[in-house]
Amino acid sequence: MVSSEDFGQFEPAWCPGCGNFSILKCVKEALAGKDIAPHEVLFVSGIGQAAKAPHYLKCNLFNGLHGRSLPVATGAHLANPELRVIAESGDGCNYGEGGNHFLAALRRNVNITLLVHDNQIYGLTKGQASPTTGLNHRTKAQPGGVKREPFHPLAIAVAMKAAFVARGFTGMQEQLVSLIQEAMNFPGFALVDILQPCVSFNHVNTLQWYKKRCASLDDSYDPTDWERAMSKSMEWGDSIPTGVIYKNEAATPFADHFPALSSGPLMHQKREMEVVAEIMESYA
Amino acid sequence: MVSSEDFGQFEPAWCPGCGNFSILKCVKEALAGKDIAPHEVLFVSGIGQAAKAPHYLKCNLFNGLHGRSLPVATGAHLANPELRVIAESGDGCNYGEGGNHFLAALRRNVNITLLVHDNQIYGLTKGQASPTTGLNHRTKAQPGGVKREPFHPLAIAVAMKAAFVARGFTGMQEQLVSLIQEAMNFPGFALVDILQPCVSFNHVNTLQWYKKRCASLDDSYDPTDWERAMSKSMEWGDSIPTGVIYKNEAATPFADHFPALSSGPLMHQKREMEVVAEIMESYA
Amino acid sequence: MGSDKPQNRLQVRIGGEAGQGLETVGQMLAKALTRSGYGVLTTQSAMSRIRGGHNYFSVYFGTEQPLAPGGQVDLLAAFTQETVEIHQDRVGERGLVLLGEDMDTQGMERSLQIPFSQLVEEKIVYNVLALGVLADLLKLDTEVIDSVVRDTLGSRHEELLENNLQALQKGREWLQSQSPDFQSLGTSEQKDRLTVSGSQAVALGALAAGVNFCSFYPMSPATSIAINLVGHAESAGVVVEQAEDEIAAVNMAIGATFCGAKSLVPTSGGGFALMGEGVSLAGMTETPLLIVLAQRPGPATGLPTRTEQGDLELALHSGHGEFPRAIIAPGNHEECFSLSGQALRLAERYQSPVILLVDQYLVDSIRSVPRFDIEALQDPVQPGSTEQGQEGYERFALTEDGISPRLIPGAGQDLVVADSDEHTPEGHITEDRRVRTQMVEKRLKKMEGLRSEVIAPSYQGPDEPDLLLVSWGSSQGVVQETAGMLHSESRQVATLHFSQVWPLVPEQFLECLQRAGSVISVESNATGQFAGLLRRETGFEISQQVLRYDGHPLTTDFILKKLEDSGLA
Amino acid sequence: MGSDKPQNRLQVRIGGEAGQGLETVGQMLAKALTRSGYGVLTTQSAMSRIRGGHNYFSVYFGTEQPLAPGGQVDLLAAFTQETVEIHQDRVGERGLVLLGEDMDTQGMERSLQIPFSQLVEEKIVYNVLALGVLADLLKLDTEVIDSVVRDTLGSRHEELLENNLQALQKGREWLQSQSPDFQSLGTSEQKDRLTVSGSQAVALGALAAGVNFCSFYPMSPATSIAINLVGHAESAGVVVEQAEDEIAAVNMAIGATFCGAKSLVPTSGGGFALMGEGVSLAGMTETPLLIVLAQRPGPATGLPTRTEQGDLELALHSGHGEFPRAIIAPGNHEECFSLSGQALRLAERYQSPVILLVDQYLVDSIRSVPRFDIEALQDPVQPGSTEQGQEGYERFALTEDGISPRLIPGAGQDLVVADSDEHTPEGHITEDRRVRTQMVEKRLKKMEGLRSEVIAPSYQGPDEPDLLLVSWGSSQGVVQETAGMLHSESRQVATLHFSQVWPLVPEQFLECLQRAGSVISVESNATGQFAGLLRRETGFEISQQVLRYDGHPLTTDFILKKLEDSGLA
Ligand SMILES: Cc1ncc(C[n+]2csc(CCOP(=O)(O)OP(=O)(O)O)c2C)c(N)n1
Ligand SMILES: Cc1ncc(C[n+]2csc(CCOP(=O)(O)OP(=O)(O)O)c2C)c(N)n1
Ligand code: SF4
Ligand code: SF4
Ligand SMILES: [Mg+2]
Ligand SMILES: [Mg+2]
Repeated sequence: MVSSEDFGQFEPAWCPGCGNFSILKCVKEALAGKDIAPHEVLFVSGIGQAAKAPHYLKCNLFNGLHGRSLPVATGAHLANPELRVIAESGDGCNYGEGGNHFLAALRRNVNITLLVHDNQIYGLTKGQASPTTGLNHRTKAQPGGVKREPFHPLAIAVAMKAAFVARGFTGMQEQLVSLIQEAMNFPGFALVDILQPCVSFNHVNTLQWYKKRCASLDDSYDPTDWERAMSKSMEWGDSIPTGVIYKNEAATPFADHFPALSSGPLMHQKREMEVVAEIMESYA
Repeated sequence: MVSSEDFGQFEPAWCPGCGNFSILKCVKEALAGKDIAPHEVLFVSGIGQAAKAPHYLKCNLFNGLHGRSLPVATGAHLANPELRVIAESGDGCNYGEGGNHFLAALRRNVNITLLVHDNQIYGLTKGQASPTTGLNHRTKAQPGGVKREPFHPLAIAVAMKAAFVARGFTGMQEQLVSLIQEAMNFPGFALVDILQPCVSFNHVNTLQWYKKRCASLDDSYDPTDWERAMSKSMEWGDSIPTGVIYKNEAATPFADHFPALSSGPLMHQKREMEVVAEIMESYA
Repeated sequence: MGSDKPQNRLQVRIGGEAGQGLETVGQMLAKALTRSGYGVLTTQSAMSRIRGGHNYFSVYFGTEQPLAPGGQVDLLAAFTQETVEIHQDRVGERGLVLLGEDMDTQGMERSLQIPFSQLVEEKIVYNVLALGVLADLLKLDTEVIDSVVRDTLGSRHEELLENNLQALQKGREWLQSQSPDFQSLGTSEQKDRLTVSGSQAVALGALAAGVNFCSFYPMSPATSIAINLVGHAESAGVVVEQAEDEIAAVNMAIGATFCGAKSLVPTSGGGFALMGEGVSLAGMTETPLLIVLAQRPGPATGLPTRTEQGDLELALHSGHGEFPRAIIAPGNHEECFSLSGQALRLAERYQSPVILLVDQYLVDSIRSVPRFDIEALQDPVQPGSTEQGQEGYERFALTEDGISPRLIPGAGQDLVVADSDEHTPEGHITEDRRVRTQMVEKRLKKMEGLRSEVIAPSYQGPDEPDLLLVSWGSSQGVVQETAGMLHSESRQVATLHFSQVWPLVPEQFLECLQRAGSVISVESNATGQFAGLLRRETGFEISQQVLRYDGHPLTTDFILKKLEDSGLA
Repeated sequence: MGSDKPQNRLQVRIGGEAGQGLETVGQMLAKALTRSGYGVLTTQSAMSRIRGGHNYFSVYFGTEQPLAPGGQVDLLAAFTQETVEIHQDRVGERGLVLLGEDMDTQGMERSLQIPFSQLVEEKIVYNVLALGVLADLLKLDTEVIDSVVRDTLGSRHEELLENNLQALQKGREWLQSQSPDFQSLGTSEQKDRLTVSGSQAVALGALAAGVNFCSFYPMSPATSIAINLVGHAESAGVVVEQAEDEIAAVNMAIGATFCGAKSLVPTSGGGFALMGEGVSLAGMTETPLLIVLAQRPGPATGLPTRTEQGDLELALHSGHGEFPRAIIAPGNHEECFSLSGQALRLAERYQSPVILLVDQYLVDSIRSVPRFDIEALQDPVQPGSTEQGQEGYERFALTEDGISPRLIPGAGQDLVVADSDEHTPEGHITEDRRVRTQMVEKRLKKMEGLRSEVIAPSYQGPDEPDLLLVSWGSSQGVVQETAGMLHSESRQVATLHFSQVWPLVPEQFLECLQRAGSVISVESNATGQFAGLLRRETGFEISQQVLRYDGHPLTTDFILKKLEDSGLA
């Protein structure tokens, strides 16, 4: 049995009180709860405070470039679909610099899990607006307030009929653990957008602010009803729904489409010299 | 009075029978119909067959990089909001390479018009799948068929509550002319996705294929009803709706938020030497 | 008029609009000529459009292998009037122009008008009909040309094949009824050869070296490499994925390689410009990365379907910060095959980015080459054993040669940690200045190994020549041919060719430069990028340069003319 | 222990965790010292985190302006025990350590323990209390330090200001009760100066030159330049937009400039690596483009908050294809101001990309400088008259100097057409090889103009020195100070500094290199990029190099030690 402790103890370079600590804890619990050992999982992250998270976890890790965790994760998965791949990064990383990859990942339906630490701000670079920063929110870089409509990651994911779309909140940890587990269980691209207070730079969307608003979807909610999910995904105001917003069980995981992968990870495959010879013959 | 002829006659490098010819014609008519002279408009395009279109039009033109028409158009507009800016490019350009800019433009609500020649294929590079290529559509680059869910530009635009979202079709030219005009009239970011047969590389979505399916939205359709528009934007099958899918009249055009632009185009603004002196004093 | 050319060579040019099937005819002709024992080299001039405009495809062949595009045209098959106008002057005295019956011969005496519409019904087979005419003019064996058509079209519809074979036959028969005055070449007996394009050779070389992952975003002239791989994806066990953009392409390949794939990313200048941050990432995380950079003329979109060697400096310096890399620039089709494998091996061995620098001319041209010796290929480099299972695995362990043991995550119990930030040997973020210094030095130390494995430039000619021509990459052949033409008793001419352009090891060639009377470099760019690099690395200044930058491949004619113009030849 | 330093200088170091307000104290102290007539130079060492870790801020000042970071520390204000541990050894014999009452003096005799919690209630003002202590130790005028605190915090809450002023007062009073044994400097009378950071100077210079558009994506250490501009956006009439990514940032600026804005794009290495295609686009469309590239150590994410000069080669070669550019690398804060304007002018005049190459050390360090002479500034370069109204306007007209008349779309009746493909003079796509050749040559011809306006390198010292130190960009000051220390009767030392690194005009400096006994280059990178460039352009080889690549700025100590180690000093 794997336990949370198996993922080690590190000293995160986060601010005291940061929501990232809760996510780290929940990730460990989710993995332990699913009995996944450190070497069975690969974390891929970008750059930002969120993207440091896997450094504080015993695991395989590729901590790449800002905005590029999804393509790396996709490549990793397509090289070895047997390895569990979790992409973990911030809102800026995934929805800002990496926006095009987010769209592509939704379309590809790669069987990986995406955990977005959504603090609605660029934390590591000291507090500029991220795509999810609210309208009129003032920052040093946007002293007159943000004048772009916030990006609604869940709405986009649902509009694209993504496989699994959920929202978690660092203040609702039990739910968060199970959302991460459900996401990992789901065969296809699974997004968990996690509301995470940034105590240093987001003084609007504080822990209290989220606590007042976040409410678990109740059992009557049917996440397979697309139209319903579409509206739900846009709810952002006095009440913010958490839980599984949408599931599309019909979607086929992407790796299944590659004949080359039917015989397992690429690293174990031999060079096909007969095929090379055959191709050469076709040029004769 | 401006007439279509004022936009000149050129020899397009397109294949005979290509839907691009119709779009070119409709664009000319739309401009002439609105009495816009060549020098009053700036076209910005990317790279692809579609992106060549403005070369066949007397106009101001910046024909930039593949995928990057929107940021150039945004910059142009923010330098001179008085100039009418039309971005014109292909599906690959806007939704593929330029996907992140598409998202950003929707969020910014810059007052420009985006005409997407959507032939559901990469034409200029000889027929690879574009983001809008249908599931299982076979191409040279996807000999086993495309295995990614097609991108639904209208759905994404509606999900983001874009200002103006419409679909045109080269086989419905009268409507197309008026859609382009409406888009230009609308104060905010206006998307017209134009279904356009590619006779050389898309043998699935042919003129006939579109003709059989495309149907104008009728007068009873209310494009300001978001939920309705959301469903409508996903309709793609035996019937494909054309017309204005969604309008969001509440959205404020982006340039209005910049105090610097209240006194007109940047090119006419003087360097503020007193302000420079003042800032310098603050360092003393 | 092109310059004189060897007696034992002929050039066929097929010109017309995009979409008229010129390329198909040219390719089949090239294959038929190769099978008939000739040495063949083709070039194509295509506009950036799908239909219309003016394109042409040239098949240059001889009893010996031509190494460079030809000058004078011997047979011009003109599918449009424009073709006649543009190429008429290039047709030699003994040459012949084939054109449609309905076209204007413009007073040319040596022309043949083919009555296409009387011979066949469908326009779509006009091109193959013309192929029949050409084949017969060139005295190709019926069986050979038939077999080529069969092999090329056989995989498509039966009916289509039949129609084409008939058109071929009609063309042949019609020609026989004409008894034109045209002198073909004597027979040639070269055996056991392939007819391959540069991109086919690159793709095959990559497969033979173990490539099993390819992520790409379409861009001329690189797309064909991906298309070649995807065509064999199933049988050869390759994952080929079209990415959403070039940034995704390079990052996907890095992710795949990190997890044990052998990856290749084909692109062209604009796409490569977008990959710079990814190249730097590969440098920092020490992930093998093989990029095939197929150059076309820039800047920006430039001339999408034409050729240039204008991205050498970008290849050398792309990516921010400092890290080792190698740049290999095959000089011909055999090297496209063998060096794409070498490039992959270097990437894997030194865990670094390696760029295979080709260009439109090289990847699109077709050539007859001896069968590749695939038996002799080395085994793919394998990452370290993956079963250590010990706590202390360090992905970035400090070693003598800078190369750390590379394990694959998921292959065993060891945890593999890689970071784009500066990192400790274990792969975790650090800002420690001592560790930083060690890591910079460790990474750069790999340059030593790369240097020790450099492909030495090849020198041909007398030891102390009056004139030394320096070339790199795809201009190998044309420079060798030019040197051959310039060389005489009274004027000793040699060539120095680089098929690897980074790193450079001056000891391998500096003396050659110093011993020559005068040194002239030949490049397909406007600023003499390689000459600049040579000077940076050796101090040796090549002040005389032949530079071409109009988008067309270097030819012997072009080089000779430039040399003459500047009083050098 | 740091090396000896001039008697007339002192160094204060404030160390602790991120989030303890060290930077604020340091900045206020710097300003107060400048106002008191001293010359000041600050450096900061910050980790890539928001709270915790170990950061420090050093304020080096003297009766004359220090040009380089200091070595030995005279006053250490330690906010954490770690600070004491790390910096204890750097404190000079006559130096003093300030620390909290609850901290361990670790046996240091020359230390002062401040009873923070007894003096004030809120932790948040501890830093300003320490500032009070420091100010009094340094014998700063009460009014001066008060005014600085007022000016700095005045724009925020009244109450906050009051609390801070009280804390300041408490600190001062407490110190007066201690009568510590510390020797401050004599007075200095430098007048009329500013206290600016490099990024403030760049931003102000840009505004003064007419910049009115800035698109950026946040990235350390470049963000501060955008933040400086956005702070004045309303009053100065600047459009500042945070883009969705760096590719958007560069393309937006190109679009804005095309429509008549004067644009600036600040970024760092990784972001710049993503902009290469855009740089090439500016080259091809001949759109002015000013990028401020603030370097930090790479590759990849590297050391985000530290310094390096590792992106010179990337700046030189970014973007595919060939086109002209200029690269300006200010040597100090005055040049940050004046040369950002010069960079914009070159971009506008030559309608080309220009890169202003700075680094974390330069942009983040604060310095006292004479007031900028804004009266003397040139008028901004204006595009051509925009009222020609004639049919035949050619955006890319072929001209003598390669510079075509540039009109702005929408400014008049003329149609302005620009294309990223190769184009005719009117701006439309062409594949004509003659036009292509002309256009390549036209673009490259602009290099001549750029060469004619190059900022000549500055030479200081005797004509035929025994030793010549070569530097570029931000290392100007440290190399000058080092030369000063090495220079003696028996050893003549000179410096050659480049504030523009491309193009290079060898006639301006080659002789200097040749006349010197030995030549040593000093760079903040691991491969000696500038020395390589010099060799490429002149053939001159600088074989002795002092290179620093641990992320920290060059210091005289570092250079002297390296020279000693290699027997050169
Ligand atoms: C190409 C590139 N651009 C910009 C940066 C600078 N950068 C680092 S982290 C970051 C923002 C991080 O925001 P987010 O992803 O939301 O993470 P957070 O710090 O808030 O957890 C940025 C812009 C970078 N490292 N690379
Ligand atoms: C950075 C970059 N990548 C790739 C290309 C090659 N390219 C040119 S056009 C094109 C696709 C065009 O497709 P689309 O935008 O749908 O236009 P269409 O030709 O179908 O009208 C591509 C991939 C390029 N020019 N630049
Ligand atoms: S800056 Fe915000 S997100 Fe980053 S560690 Fe601090 S609190 Fe967390
Ligand atoms: S390839 Fe397709 S889109 Fe391009 S011109 Fe031809 S028909 Fe039109
Ligand atoms: Mg964030
Ligand atoms: Mg298309």
